[in-house]
Amino acid sequence: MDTIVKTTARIMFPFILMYGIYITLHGHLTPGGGFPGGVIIATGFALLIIAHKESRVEHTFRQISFIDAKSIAGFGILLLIMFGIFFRLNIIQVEKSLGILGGLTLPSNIFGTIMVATTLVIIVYSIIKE
Amino acid sequence: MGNRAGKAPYKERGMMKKYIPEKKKIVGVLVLALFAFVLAQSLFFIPQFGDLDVGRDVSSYYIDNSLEKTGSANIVNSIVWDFRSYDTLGEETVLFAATIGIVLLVRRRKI
Amino acid sequence: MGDKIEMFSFYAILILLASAFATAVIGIKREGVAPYIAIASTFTALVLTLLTLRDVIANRIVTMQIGGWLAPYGITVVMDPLSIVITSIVATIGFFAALVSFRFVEERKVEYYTLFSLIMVGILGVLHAGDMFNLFVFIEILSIASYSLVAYHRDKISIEASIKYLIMSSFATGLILLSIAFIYGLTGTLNMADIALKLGTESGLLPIIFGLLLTGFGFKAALVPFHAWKPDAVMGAPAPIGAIFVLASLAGVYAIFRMFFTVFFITNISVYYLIIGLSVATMIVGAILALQQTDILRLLAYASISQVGYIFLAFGIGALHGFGYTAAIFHLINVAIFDSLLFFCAAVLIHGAGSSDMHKISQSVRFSPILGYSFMIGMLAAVGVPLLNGFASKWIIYITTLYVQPLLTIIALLVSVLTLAYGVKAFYIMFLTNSSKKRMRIPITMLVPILILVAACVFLGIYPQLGVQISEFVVKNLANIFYIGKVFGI
Amino acid sequence: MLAYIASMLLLIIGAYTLVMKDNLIKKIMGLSVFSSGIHIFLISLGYRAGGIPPLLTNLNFNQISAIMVDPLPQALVLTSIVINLSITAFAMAIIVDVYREFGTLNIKKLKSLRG
Repeated sequence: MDTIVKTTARIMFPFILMYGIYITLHGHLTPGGGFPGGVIIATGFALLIIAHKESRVEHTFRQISFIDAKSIAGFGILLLIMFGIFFRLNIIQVEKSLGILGGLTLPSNIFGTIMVATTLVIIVYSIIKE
Repeated sequence: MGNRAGKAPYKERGMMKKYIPEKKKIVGVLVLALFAFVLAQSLFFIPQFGDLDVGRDVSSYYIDNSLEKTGSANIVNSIVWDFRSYDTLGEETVLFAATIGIVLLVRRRKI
Repeated sequence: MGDKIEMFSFYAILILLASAFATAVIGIKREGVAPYIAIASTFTALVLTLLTLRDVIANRIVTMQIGGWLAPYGITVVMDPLSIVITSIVATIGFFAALVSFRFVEERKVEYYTLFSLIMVGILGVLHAGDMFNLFVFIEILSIASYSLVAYHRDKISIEASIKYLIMSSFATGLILLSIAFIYGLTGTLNMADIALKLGTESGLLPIIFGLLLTGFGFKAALVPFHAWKPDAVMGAPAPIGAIFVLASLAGVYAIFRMFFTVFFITNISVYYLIIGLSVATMIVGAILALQQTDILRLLAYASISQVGYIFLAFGIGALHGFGYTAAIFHLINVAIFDSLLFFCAAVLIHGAGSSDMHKISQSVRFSPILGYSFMIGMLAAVGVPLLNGFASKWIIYITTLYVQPLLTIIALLVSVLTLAYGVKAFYIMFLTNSSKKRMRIPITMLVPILILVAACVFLGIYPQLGVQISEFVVKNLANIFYIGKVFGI
Repeated sequence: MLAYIASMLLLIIGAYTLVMKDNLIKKIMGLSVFSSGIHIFLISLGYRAGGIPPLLTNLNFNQISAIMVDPLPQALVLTSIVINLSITAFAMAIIVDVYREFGTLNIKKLKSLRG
């Protein structure tokens, strides 16, 4: 890709990331949540991957093992849901109105975002690498 | 696993039948016509569009209890991540499975 | 409502899921750990399932509301006798398949065992589901994990089988989702017990919904117009996964049973005639196509299609003659045992020969006679020879069909003869005309499951009362009124 | 009613593409269209005439379930979209391999399996 695309991608990337994080953190109040946020973050990464196909992105990705990150996020979701199960089974009907924090939905949204974003980045990356 | 592709000494029945173009097309058109007929038929029986007055007490429960029981103002989000979180766990597992499948396919070239 | 019974088998799903994630995390660095994680987790799942089996025998139905949300609002997982019997079999065979895979799989272990755990998660989730959409989600897990496992070898056969299986199966799951949408439009709920309460009998949508569901689950169970994916998929996948595909078919069979008994509670006799027609086609087509195969995996795949036909024959007869349901459940147990035995024997042979073509196997490797006898016992059980388990259930099928329609008995017997024909053919080619000088020992992790399954075949053949008792226990508790009452905690 | 008819048309178009076209990419596109048809059908099942989105804000805090559209189908569709995305992604990855192994995307030319 030429310089214009590369530069634009580099400039846009933080904003896309920020927008995705915003969508995630506001998921329990406005439309959005784990999946849309994850997709938007993944879009930012996909833009970088496509723009800087061969150069330093690849180098960065080599260092982060995405499978690790994803599985850890998966563990997070699993633990949260198991936590939810145990929590509600044992101490039924605890009032957990945490106001703006959104109870279990906010952490679930964050873990979901990590899961979706890493998955999509892996998928895009591996198909582009073909 | 060796060259299992090798020669295929057996007769091409069964599977092969599906790949004769004309026959396949005819069967396909028939199946599609049946499918379209079934769908058209169903249009007469589904509830009126925009009319939710009967039997949606499950959704009403979600709408009424979302804020105080899950702390989420976005009801869809509270359904996805709290009321029906087991489904979402399954959904994330599907994503995980697809990723592992893709990794399986491309790992020859080391991602 | 009394005290709450913990549903242990549900934690089996979570443990298998956790083991899938753990395999992906740990295995990527140390590949050798992956099989041990899989074996340990499937064994834990087996133990937990047996604990629930004990509870179900005592209490008939065990339910659990996930997250503590009450029945129609949250997701319910339910274990009734039908599902726990199939779950126990699935957990057992899954553990054995993990053992057999230990020596069979030599490369890309991480992906293999991760997907293996996920496919088990899918099957167990389908068996636990008390909610239509949850059933759909777990069917998708099962499907995606199996598409990936079919592509495992990454050669021409695997890739082609995988893409064809994906296209057909995704269409089928789409139909299931469509029917779930119809159900939701009609009743406004997704919980199976709630649907059973709210779904009247009058709506003209019911035949459409049921047709779509039968098509969708028929694909999973490999009934005959929808069977084309199965031989390809089994041939593409590693041999131990063949046994898992048998279990996946049984999950489809289970889903159809569940729709029949719990959700729709069909009493219309013409539906049962439709089932009988499909089953006869399944039996005959499966057996005839199996006769033409020279590839052991394809042969066994068609054989298992034909056996699923027997299950449905007994099931369809059930509406006309009460003992048919018992025969169906009993035959389902037996099919799981002897078909997985055959697939495990095939796995040993393929492991030795590096090919699944029967002629190549006979030329390239020779095992100790134990394997030959095990294969023979599995095949004879599939044929229905006395003193083996297949005989007991097939005998009930013959008797019940004789009461209803003797023509069906003749067809069933004829298909048994065809089964004998291809069994003898496979046995003759692979063991009797074996010209190989290369002798190999059967790896111990493969031998033990095979011997246990042989013992199960012989035991259930000599002492079929046990199987009949289990099946009757299942059939007695099939009426959906218990199920609904338990789900709503009444 | 129009939404139902539109979703049915999408279903038929998707099924037609899936069954009749030979190109694998087109088949997968048909699958996506088919799924979209189901999704639109589900969403329109949850529509309430004159309903508002299922979001609690200060404006509608006192008004309850009688005026909101049904949120459950939306949640189901959200789940189903992810599942469909996974299937499509995996299918694309495997189609790349099909092309590498066979040199074609025509499903009629894939003939290593038979019998």
